[in-house]
Amino acid sequence: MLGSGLLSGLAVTAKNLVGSFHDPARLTTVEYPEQQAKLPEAYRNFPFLVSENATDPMGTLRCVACQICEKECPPQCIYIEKSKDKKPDATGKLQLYPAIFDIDTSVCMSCQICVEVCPFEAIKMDQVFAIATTDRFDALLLKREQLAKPNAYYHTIHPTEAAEVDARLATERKAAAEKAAAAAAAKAAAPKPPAPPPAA
Amino acid sequence: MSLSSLQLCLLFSSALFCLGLMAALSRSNTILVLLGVELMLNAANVNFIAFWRYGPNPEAATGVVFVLFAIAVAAAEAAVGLALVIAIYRHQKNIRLQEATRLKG
Amino acid sequence: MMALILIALVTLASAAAAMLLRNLIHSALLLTASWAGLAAFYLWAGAEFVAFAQVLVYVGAISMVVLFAVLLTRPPQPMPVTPPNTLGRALVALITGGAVLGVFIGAIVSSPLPATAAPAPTVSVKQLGLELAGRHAGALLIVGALLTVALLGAVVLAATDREPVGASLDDVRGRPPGTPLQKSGDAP
Amino acid sequence: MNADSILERGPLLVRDWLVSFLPEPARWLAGSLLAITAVIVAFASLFALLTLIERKVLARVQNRPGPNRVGIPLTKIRLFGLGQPLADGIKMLTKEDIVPRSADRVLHFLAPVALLAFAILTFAVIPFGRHLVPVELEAGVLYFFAAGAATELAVFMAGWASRNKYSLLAAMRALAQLISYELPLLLSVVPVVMLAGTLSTTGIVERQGGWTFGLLPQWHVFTPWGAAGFAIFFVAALAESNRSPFDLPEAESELIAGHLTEYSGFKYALFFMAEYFGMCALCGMGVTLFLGGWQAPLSFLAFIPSYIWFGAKLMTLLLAFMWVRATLPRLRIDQLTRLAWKFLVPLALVNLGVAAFWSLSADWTGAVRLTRWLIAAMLLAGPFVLLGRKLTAGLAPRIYRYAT
Repeated sequence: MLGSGLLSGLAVTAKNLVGSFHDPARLTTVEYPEQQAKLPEAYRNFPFLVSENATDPMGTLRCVACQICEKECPPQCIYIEKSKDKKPDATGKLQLYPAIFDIDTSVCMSCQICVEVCPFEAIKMDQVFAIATTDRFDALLLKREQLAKPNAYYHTIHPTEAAEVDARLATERKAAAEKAAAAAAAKAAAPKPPAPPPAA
Repeated sequence: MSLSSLQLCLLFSSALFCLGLMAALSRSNTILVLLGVELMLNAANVNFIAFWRYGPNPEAATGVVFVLFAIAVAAAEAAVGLALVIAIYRHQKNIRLQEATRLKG
Repeated sequence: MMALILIALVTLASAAAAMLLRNLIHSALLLTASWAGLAAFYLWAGAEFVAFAQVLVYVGAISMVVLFAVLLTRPPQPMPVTPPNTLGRALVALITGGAVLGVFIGAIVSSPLPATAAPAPTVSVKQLGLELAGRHAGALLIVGALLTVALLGAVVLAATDREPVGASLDDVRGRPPGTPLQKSGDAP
Repeated sequence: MNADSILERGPLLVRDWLVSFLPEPARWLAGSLLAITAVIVAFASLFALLTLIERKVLARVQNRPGPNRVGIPLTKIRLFGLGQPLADGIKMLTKEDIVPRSADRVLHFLAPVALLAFAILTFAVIPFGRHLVPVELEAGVLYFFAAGAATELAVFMAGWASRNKYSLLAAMRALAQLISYELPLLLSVVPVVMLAGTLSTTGIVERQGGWTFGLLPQWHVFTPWGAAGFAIFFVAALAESNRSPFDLPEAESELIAGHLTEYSGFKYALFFMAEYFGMCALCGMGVTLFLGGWQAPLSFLAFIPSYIWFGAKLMTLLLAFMWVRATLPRLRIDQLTRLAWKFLVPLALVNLGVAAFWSLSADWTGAVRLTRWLIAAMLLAGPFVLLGRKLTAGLAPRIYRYAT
């Protein structure tokens, strides 16, 4: 009969109208500045530099300033200057570190090639939610200090991937440590070298 | 010379009537001619109301009833007249009155 | 009195402007204004019901019909003005109208009309209804028949001779849902 | 129930108190001006509120929270978005007012003004409360529809003066729609006038007073002809106020924004306001004619002032308008006119006959009254089913082949 369709349609909307008040699950809106949509784990944009701990991010950067990413970056948005001195890395080995590491995010296209080529797991893709700034130039040119984020942060945004990376690094470091231990043992077995290295 | 209200009303209606008459005689656009006729009908209505208002027995309400009928008839006239205008337009692609000379469609 | 003069002036001015303008739409709108002025006159005279009927019929309906007619009958190019013909007609109209107006004015001014402004008579809607359905019932019926016939006549006159557009649509609508538009015929 | 309680007469007492400060000759004028101001202020603020409520309702129907940000400026207080109308208003008023170069400037300016003026005029005869009717007219219903009919002219002016083909097309569409739906609107009102025996709005409301069994109201909508009349009135009022599903004149997918295309800023705001005023006036008329006006719905609730009941009924009807808008998709122009001429008008005529039967059988008593009710309902249900079948002939429910 004429009108039955209209009435069933009206019933649907009435259900929605009433339901949206007593059933919060119906309201799917995320009210942005207060709440933030949960990004999927695979979401990635703009690289950041991984540091071992949060207390001393500049001292524990994994980056050794090898400049591979700078060379590979298609839009050439990475600028690196090597340090003059060396610092011990996580394993205690002395390494160079980036004195300057800039990424121009106005140029970066989030292609992830820097991450692919990095041999040290030092640069990873971030999940930047609010990418707007009030300044077109300086605010978009990220310095080393802004780029460095601790490994713990990496675990929060990409947990699976970070766990894999950590496991890989752990095995590598273990192997390196065993190798070093073996070498040290071999060295100890061998006659004493003429000049011991200076104490660190 | 001072005019009474009734005379003013009648002058108003005769002016309106003559306006309609002049329009109906001078304009070549059929729609405007129809509107002139419409104005003349309205002038007649004004007279009815004026004589009802100042007449000897206003409680009879005949003037008002007559105006109501006149309005209804005018509505019918306008509808049919404008339908005729549209029919003329379909035949001769304009609505100039002096060109509507053919009886054959 | 002042109100009457004001209403009359506004009505006459808009009617005159409507009859003089070349733009038909402006004419129609100004004429609507003058019809509204007439409604104001009826209100002034105490005929409330007639005033509202005037607005409803003239301002609400007839003006619309006129506007529709104007828009439906626009000439493809502006109508050529033929001055001698038009001038002659205008002159004839002016003379005739002026003569008629003169006769009217003379008659009105010289007639012994009741000059007393009686207290405004009021006619209640109920009384009017009783009049219409009682004494004038026959006329009311005739007007009803006239309006119906006029409506039908207007539709017949204005209707186009072309095939109704809805015909093909109805064929489509009539088929059960899911069947193809054309009969498949003898195709295997 | 005290018809002259202090609450009932409250607004009048305030008016008289304010007017009493003025010298005698100015009192009548000041009283009228106060009434006009009160109506305009009340409905202007209702308009502001409605724009927000409408957006809220539409949002809730779509399971969204709706506008809830703007509260008191420069603070963090949000008040469920109550500041939104103010923000919208400021935005509208500060926008540039653009008039197209080839537009008819005078008419372009006059159109929104005329529309709003006519919309406000219609409020004059609506009884907002027992003692609150701005103008007591004997032919009030006729006045209402006469003033309402004049709005069509303003719509045409807007469309034509813009010199935009879409505006003109939309204006013509709007005219066709308004004229088509004027007929069922008026025909649905005729039975009420017939049964009430008066064209005065206050008279019609007073006739709906009284209680069945001392409890239930005797509104027109609770009679068969009243229910049918109200349904027809509701549909026609939706179309008259250009509301969805009859919002073809401003079908933005086909006609940009219809006759509003070339309007911006303040003039656009005027159009918007006039549209809501028209809607409020039609709803107020519907309440007056069918829903008992300011009468209380149950006899023991009559102690609440009448104007509160009127406001509650008005809001209910407006919410129903929004509900319909949130539900139904827009009609096509041929469906729109077909609905008016082939369904609503015949049904309204049948309803007229049923009302005549109702009026003739008014002296039936006792159990026969129930028969009278049933006969009237059957007389309406038959044509409804037949006309509905005719209207929807050949339109089977749509089969969605790929949707689940």
